Amino acid sequence: MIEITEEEIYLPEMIERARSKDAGAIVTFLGTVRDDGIEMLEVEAFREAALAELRAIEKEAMSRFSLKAVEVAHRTGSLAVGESIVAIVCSAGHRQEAFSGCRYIIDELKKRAPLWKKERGVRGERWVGHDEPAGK
Amino acid sequence: MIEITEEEIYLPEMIERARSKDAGAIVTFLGTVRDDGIEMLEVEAFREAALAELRAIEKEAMSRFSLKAVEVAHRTGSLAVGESIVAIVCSAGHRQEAFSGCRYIIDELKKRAPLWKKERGVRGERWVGHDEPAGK
Amino acid sequence: MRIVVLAFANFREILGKKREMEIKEGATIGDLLGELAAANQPFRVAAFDDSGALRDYVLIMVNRKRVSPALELSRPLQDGDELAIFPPLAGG
Amino acid sequence: MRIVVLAFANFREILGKKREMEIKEGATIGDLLGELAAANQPFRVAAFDDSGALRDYVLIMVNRKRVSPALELSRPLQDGDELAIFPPLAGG
Repeated sequence: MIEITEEEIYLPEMIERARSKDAGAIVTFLGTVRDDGIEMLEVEAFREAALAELRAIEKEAMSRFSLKAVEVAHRTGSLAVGESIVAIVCSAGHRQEAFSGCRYIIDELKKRAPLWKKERGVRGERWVGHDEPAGK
Repeated sequence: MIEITEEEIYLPEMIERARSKDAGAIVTFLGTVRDDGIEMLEVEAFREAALAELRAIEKEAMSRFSLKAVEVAHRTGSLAVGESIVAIVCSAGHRQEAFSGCRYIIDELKKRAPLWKKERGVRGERWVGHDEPAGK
Repeated sequence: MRIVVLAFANFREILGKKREMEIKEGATIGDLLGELAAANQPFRVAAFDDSGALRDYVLIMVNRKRVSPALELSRPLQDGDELAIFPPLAGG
Repeated sequence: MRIVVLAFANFREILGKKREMEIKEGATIGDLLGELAAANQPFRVAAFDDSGALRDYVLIMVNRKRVSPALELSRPLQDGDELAIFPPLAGG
């Protein structure tokens, strides 16, 4: 299941959905809000385009790494330090495939899915990943 | 926390223990019983030696990959298809470290920790990982 | 013709999340961005440099497909197109 | 002197999990394995090949440290040592 959600991510259910008789390995990536002088993180999505991109990435990962199941959940909205931003679960017959698949999905998600993060903290606010435009 | 246990592994608690303000990434490996014509898997440990080896591996991983937290649980006893044999959770500032640390720990565990598995299934019984001695 | 304009992240803060614009038949992606810039000084400063060239960090999708600003600013839009404007991606 | 012998996996099935053995002062790792083999035919067949050499898949720990059968069979044991016998590892 692929989802972009305002609700808290509940990883245990995702892992249970990925568990299967023909899987010997389940690898999970959880991205959490790290305290770099941050108070809150705002996450914004171009929802329809991000879902389409995540479905494309899932399909690529399934076939490249012979995955048995893929689960992706990306949170949007206001997150506190320690909360989960993104969770990815990949199951496969063997651990090499599950690790590679999970790594592939998070790397591609970061490159390709239209999602943005704004840090609110002690040093003010900033959008992550690019210099502030001169006009702001 | 490092443990070798007869009880079912409860991964969500391990992940919550690994979550921290200075961690941005938590990577989890879960090894499960794959159905290769298996009915049950028996897992046996040289418990004291395996715990010592797992603590050594944890220490190496913490320092090599700057991990914030490591959790390892290895199950012993009779396991059914789909059940968890081993769970490893690594948290780190960034995802590269968390992935590398988790991968390192499972690879070293398989090479170095005195643990054994016996498959019971449709083709009879066999100890995993070595040819049967002539006398059996 | 009518174009739906979506904006995200810092561009949403300047332009609002969604608006519908009426532009003349045959107008290009560049024409639409020019109209937005003419009507909105903060957007002009954020999106264009002093020589009037689109800044590198301005990313564009038309109908949820990325377009290359370097090559496709002169591409004509169609009635009903959805154009999205956003900065470099930073999910996960 | 007294040695605690632990066995795991297929060797546990043959030898039992734990036994205490009395062996003569100065006896080596090889001496102890030889005594076990002399007393237990299935162990002899499982652990030694036809030429009497220890099979490669027999792994040994003394006091929870791996010893190299190729180099250390002639190492003397000490009173109270714990010797563990097991096949190649297969955890995880």
